[in-house]
Amino acid sequence: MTAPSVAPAGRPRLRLGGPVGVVYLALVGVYLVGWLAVAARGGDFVTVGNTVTILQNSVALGLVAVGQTYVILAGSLDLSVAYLVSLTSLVTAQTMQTAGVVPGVLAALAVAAVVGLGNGLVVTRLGVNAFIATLGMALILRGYLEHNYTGPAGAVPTSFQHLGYDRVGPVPVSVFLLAATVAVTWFVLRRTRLGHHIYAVGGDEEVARLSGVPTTRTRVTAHVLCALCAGLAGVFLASRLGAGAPWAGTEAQYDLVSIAAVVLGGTLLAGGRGGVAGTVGGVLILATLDNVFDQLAVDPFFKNVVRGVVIVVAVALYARRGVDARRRRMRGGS
Amino acid sequence: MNHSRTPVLTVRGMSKSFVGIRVLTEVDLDLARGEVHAVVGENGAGKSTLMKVVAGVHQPDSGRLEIDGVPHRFPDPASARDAGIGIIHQELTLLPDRSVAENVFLGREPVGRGVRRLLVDRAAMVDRTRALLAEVGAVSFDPDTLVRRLSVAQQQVVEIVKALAGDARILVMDEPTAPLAEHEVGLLYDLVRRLTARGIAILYISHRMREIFDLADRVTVLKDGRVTGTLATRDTNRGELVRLMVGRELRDYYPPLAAPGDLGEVRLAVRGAGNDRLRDITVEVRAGEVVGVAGLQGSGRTSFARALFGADPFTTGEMRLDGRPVRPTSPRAAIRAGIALVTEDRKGQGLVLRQSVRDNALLVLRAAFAGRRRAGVGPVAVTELLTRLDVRAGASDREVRFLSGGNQQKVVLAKWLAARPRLLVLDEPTRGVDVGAKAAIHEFVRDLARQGLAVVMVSSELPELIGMSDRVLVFRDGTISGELPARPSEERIMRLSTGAEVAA
Amino acid sequence: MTGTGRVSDAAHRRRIPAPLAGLRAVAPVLVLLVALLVALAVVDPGFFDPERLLAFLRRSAPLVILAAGQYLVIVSGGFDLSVGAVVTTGVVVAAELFNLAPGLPWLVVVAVLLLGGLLVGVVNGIVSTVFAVPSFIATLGMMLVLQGAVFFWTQGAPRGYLPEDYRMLGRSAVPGAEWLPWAVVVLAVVGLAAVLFMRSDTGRTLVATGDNDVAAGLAGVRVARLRTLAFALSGVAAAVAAILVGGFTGVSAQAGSGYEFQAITAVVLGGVALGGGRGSVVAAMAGAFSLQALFTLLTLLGVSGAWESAVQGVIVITAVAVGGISWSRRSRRTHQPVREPV
Amino acid sequence: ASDLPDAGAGPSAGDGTEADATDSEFFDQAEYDRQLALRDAVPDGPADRPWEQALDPEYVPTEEYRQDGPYHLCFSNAGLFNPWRSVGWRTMRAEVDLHPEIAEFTVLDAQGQDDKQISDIQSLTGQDCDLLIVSPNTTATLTPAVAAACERLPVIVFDRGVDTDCPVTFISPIGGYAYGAAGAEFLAETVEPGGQVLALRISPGVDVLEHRWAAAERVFEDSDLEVVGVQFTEDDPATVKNTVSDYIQRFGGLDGVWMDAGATAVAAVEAFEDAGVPVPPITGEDQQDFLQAWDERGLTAVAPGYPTFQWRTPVLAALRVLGGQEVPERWVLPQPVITQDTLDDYLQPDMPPQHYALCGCEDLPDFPAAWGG
Ligand SMILES: Nc1ncnc2c1ncn2[C@@H]1O[C@H](COP(=O)(O)OP(=O)(O)OP(=O)(O)O)[C@@H](O)[C@H]1O
Ligand SMILES: Nc1ncnc2c1ncn2[C@@H]1O[C@H](COP(=O)(O)OP(=O)(O)OP(=O)(O)O)[C@@H](O)[C@H]1O
Ligand SMILES: [Mg+2]
Ligand SMILES: [Mg+2]
Repeated sequence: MTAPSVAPAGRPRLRLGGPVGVVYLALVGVYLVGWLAVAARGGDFVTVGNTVTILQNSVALGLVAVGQTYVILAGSLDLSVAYLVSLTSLVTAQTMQTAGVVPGVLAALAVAAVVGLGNGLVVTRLGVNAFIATLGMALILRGYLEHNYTGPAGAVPTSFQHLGYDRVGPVPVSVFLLAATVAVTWFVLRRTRLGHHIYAVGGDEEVARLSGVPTTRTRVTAHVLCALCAGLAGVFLASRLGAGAPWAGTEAQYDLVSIAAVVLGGTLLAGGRGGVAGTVGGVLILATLDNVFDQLAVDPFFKNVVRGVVIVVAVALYARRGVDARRRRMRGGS
Repeated sequence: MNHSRTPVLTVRGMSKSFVGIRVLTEVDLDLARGEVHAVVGENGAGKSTLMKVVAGVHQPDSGRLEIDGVPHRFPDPASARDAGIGIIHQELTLLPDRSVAENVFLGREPVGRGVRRLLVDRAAMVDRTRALLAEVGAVSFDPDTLVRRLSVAQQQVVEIVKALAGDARILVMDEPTAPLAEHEVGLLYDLVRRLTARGIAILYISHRMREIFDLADRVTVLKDGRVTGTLATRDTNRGELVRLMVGRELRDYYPPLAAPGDLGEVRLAVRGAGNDRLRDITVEVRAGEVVGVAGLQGSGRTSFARALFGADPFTTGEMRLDGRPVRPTSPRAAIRAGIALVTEDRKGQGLVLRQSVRDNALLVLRAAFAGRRRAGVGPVAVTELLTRLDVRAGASDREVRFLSGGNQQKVVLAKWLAARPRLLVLDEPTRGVDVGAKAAIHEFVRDLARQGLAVVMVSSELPELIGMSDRVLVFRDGTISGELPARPSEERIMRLSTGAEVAA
Repeated sequence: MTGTGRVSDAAHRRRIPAPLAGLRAVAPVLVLLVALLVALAVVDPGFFDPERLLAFLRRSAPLVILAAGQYLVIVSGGFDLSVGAVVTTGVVVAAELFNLAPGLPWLVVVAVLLLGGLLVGVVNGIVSTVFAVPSFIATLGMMLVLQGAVFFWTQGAPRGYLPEDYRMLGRSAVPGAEWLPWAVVVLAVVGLAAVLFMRSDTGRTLVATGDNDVAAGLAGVRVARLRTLAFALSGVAAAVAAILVGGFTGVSAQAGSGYEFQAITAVVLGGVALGGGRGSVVAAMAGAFSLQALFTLLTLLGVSGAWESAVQGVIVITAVAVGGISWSRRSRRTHQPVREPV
Repeated sequence: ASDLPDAGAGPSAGDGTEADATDSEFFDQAEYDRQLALRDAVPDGPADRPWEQALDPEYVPTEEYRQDGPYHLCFSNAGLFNPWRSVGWRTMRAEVDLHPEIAEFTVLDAQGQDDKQISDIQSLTGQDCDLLIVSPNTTATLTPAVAAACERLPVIVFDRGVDTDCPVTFISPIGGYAYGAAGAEFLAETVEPGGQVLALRISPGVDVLEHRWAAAERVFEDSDLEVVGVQFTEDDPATVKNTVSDYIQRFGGLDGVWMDAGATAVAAVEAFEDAGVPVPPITGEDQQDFLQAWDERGLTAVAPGYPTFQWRTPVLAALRVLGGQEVPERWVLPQPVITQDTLDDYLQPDMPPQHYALCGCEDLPDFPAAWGG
């Protein structure tokens, strides 16, 4: 059966990345505006030092958001990451205090994996929707933390703090950690079967199931990977803080902000479309904004106002496509 | 077609029930190599369920399943696929945001060797997809294309290729022609024949009788989950099949057309109207008249229906209802002007599936005619309607999604008739509806016409179109390529819609 | 074909008294609620003294009202994460108003708050419908904006006091019927209003819209408008809650923190499906009562403040899992060629 | 390159901060005694300016830091996440405005995030600050950053300390033990023996608050009062009010209420009023609404303070350091307790409810307007 031929849809990468272009345009925009604004006040924004600060401040949120990307693409989401970051920071620090660096990292990641597994199983096997499941998990972790910790605990050896404090040239080591995580994630999502299955499950779970995709395993894996990223964030914070802190993850609202960052990166909140490249853009946008406000000595409270506005406006812009999609749906057509 | 007598697939004593409801009872069926074996039955008879059991989607409660005489169990779709069973589901199973290749190989993406076995081998995926597409003679689109960019017919091709990609020796087609128009059906026929020639055995489900007789070697009839007969198509006829399906005789003819006297004033008049998908549409529809709309997939029929209904309004030209100019710019406006549209996508656009039959039937009244405006029409009237339409719903507070396709369509009709429209637009009103319900709907539509309603009916099923229409408009490339009087020949319709003939 | 009976006789069968019909929908959460109440009675026999009970009702009022509002948004297919921030803002703004214009009649302030809540809701609605921003993000943004704005305005410390007459609704009892707190009256009124609304045409079309907005739109529903209405009402509910909370305790910079998740949890406990289209408002409010009962129970049991949240987490997950209340994402895709139902 | 201090001062946070919140592993007898002793120490400094006073100070020379103005001061603030900090912050800004020789005052706000405050400190040390003031968000976790900063420029730490003595001076009031003890002792005196006392705490885990409770627990143990309950309130007035009324209903009244912070004291008072029972002796804080309630309703109360005037001191200290004048190495500020006798001295008319009376800001320009009065 023939029909008017249809042009191929360009390189898959670009396509899957959703409106990555837009995201980075927005980033550049924010950066330029920041530059002008700061320059207007006689400061200089585009210094190595400042750029480094922006990167440095993106690491923790970046790690969490990259993880969040997995679950959101898979049509889920994870509200427990904030507490998980705190928990893993503590596990890291305490294990290192007694058992040394490697066991510390491993222990943290193990704990993270278990929590992720828990989320995944509750979502898939018990059929509790991800919002409630992970919210419940968050409450449980919170209870555990508040009951067992009364402040920073554990201590990491100085050798390990280099992860948090050292620089290669001007670039903080931790930025390489983030870069590596992003690279791996990009690779997993684009090039592996798991990646394909994550997009499928997020796009339409039933279709994926009928096509022989192991939906349960895929979802669970996504949750585990998300938790592992949060775990890495915890490890990083432990090295930076020199100890674990029960509020390391919650003070920064990593749960909601990471979701915002992902969506800000052009990934569909409903899942099935988007990618990690956009997420990085989203994180950088938030970090840059923050930095600009610091430079401009803007009232910290006012930051939140602008943050909120930026997130909504940006998503509204991407949503244009969403609107078209909806119109198409209205037409029930291809 | 040639086929040896050794069955590739044997189903014995297959039973299946969902949450206590028996859906399949002791079903036996066998499928010979290179055979096209049709499975027919009313909505809800269990056809799709049987196929899903065969394809490993559902686990049977009891019963045997053999391939080449070897017993098999399929815990999941993948294992059935690996055993050489490909299926085209009744529901669409494509991801619009993924490329054709990614869809075709979803769940079995090819991987490299050694270290590279971690990676999906994109090149291989694309090449093999291209090959498969060529095999079925679809060269019009590239494996990298996003599925959402394909036409309905092209998406159907992808479905078929997807089903074949696992080197299927058994191909299950569950109502493959439902979304296709007559002209694409022809292409599907060719494909089926080519496949059987290669020895592939096909299980073919359809509500369209003629397809059964055109394609199938044998036909198995299901009624309420039981096999009521398996016959060779050459020694049976429509009447017999229908009796086996419905359990009673069913008149083999359409209700009589409108006599000249029955036609009233011009109800709908469209002149030189158009929008981004339609141009230069000029139509008149009289009260009491049923005007059929024919055309190929993508010819603009749904666009036309939606334009009349204000969903994608006309942007040019003029439109009059009972002589008064109207140009509805929203469904709401159209509804208030007395226009109703039964959409082609019943589940997606017609029903709120998790609401009760009542709430569905009352939806239009509640939405568009608040308070006083809807004096008279109300719950009572709606209940009567449902009864008149003979909706077998168990109870009117039952959720609509549990109804069979036919009953769902009747609920949609009830929803619109409750609003007392003056112009009723039907887009594929009997798509996927079984013979029994189909006949009922035809009767009912004609009744309404007799009572003075003006009806526009889009259909891809030519017999229906010819049997029901007092006049037929043929669409091509977004405009009307010709208008034919009652009882036109299929062949003329086809020629007008393909452009082989240009209206005088 | 499926089913046998005709609608006609089905119609008779349906003539079961409405309350019973309602019960069916509410059942699971009622079980939970009753269980918790029994537990409360066991742990603390005095709990069912009329005045203790009323105290409990009054205490639950804000959450129940928020849940009712949240229900409207959820059942129409959205989320409202901004209610907590609205409550905080409401409390602080009221204080600010009385600070700027000390003599202000309290009813004026109440009106201002209600209008404010309405406005916030309308903005949420428009952003998430007209601009097609997922309501999760739209209301999250609103939350950030409100939190930031209110603290920016007050520089972190609310100024001004809430006068007694304004605090009456949240704090004192109906004159003449000293046993009856105003808050309970407000709760009753809001609850009744919610039930009536959901029985109205608008209420039912709202549910239909949450089920399938495309079909609803093609049936003449003004989808955007209706969804916006839901957000608006949720905003108003939040404002009412703010009035009660502020009245009950006076000024506080974090009056509403955590309410958004509590409200959503309550609604889900009530068996309302996230994603919309199913669940009753009564059940949602019952969910809120259950949650409040759970809190009270935990305090009575002297569960360490720390473990409280953990227990809450476990209970919520189990309740939802057991209730089989699993969120099915928008059932089938609808922007695809139609195929027949399975 | 590394931003770690060469010393690589690994924080010694670990030991024992992990444990069940309810037992007072926070209790440190020596520190406890030191603080109680300090309460009676004679302050060194102008009598009417407590923020310039120091309790038995050991002065250290600062010649090495002397330089000529104008100065560029930098301040890394933990955040403004509660009224106490906002009031303090206003006071600090006002103090800065008093000194023309401070040409520039650069502030970074960490919004309560340790991670961000570390970056803030790093980027501030990168800029051309003459001196860095730090109000740490957390003791242990900020130590390395502060230590690193010390190597680049003079650092002054206040409010919460760090685990290194590299800062030129560390400024803070006497401390949590003294605060907690003050309230508890007051109850021990005023509540008749055997009385039932309810202790309301914000939340476990915040060391300052843990110290307050640890001390109070001590006092109660030695007294003949019965602590009928210890409840966490998350500093939420509604929770406080509900908890208190629950206890009133269950115990038919209470004989005393101890609170580890005063923000919600009024809610507690109202709980008694709404229940129609007399308000027992209660401890609050120097917050305006409580002082007013106390005054108007004639409560039996006491208000220990964690004075916000300490936000003035770092600025003054900074100027001294840059001026080469000696400063106390450990600058302990007095920690007044407001009692019935001193209530009138502290109670300012028409200040906002969340104003802190111990702000020592009355003499600053545009008081009270800038403080919301
Ligand atoms: N997953 C399921 N859960 C519960 N009941 C189901 C399920 N799938 C199908 N059914 C029921 O089983 C019966 C048979 O359904 P099935 O789809 O096999 O009928 P069908 O012959 O394919 O109908 P149609 O011609 O409309 O496609 C119907 O009553 C349907 O409601
Ligand atoms: N205005 C429109 N915009 C986008 N898609 C539309 C529009 N109208 C119809 N469609 C859908 O797009 C496809 C082709 O559009 P068109 O309406 O031009 O052809 P059609 O003949 O109506 O298709 P069908 O044969 O399904 O009725 C159809 O599936 C139809 O449902
Ligand atoms: Mg079927
Ligand atoms: Mg069509």
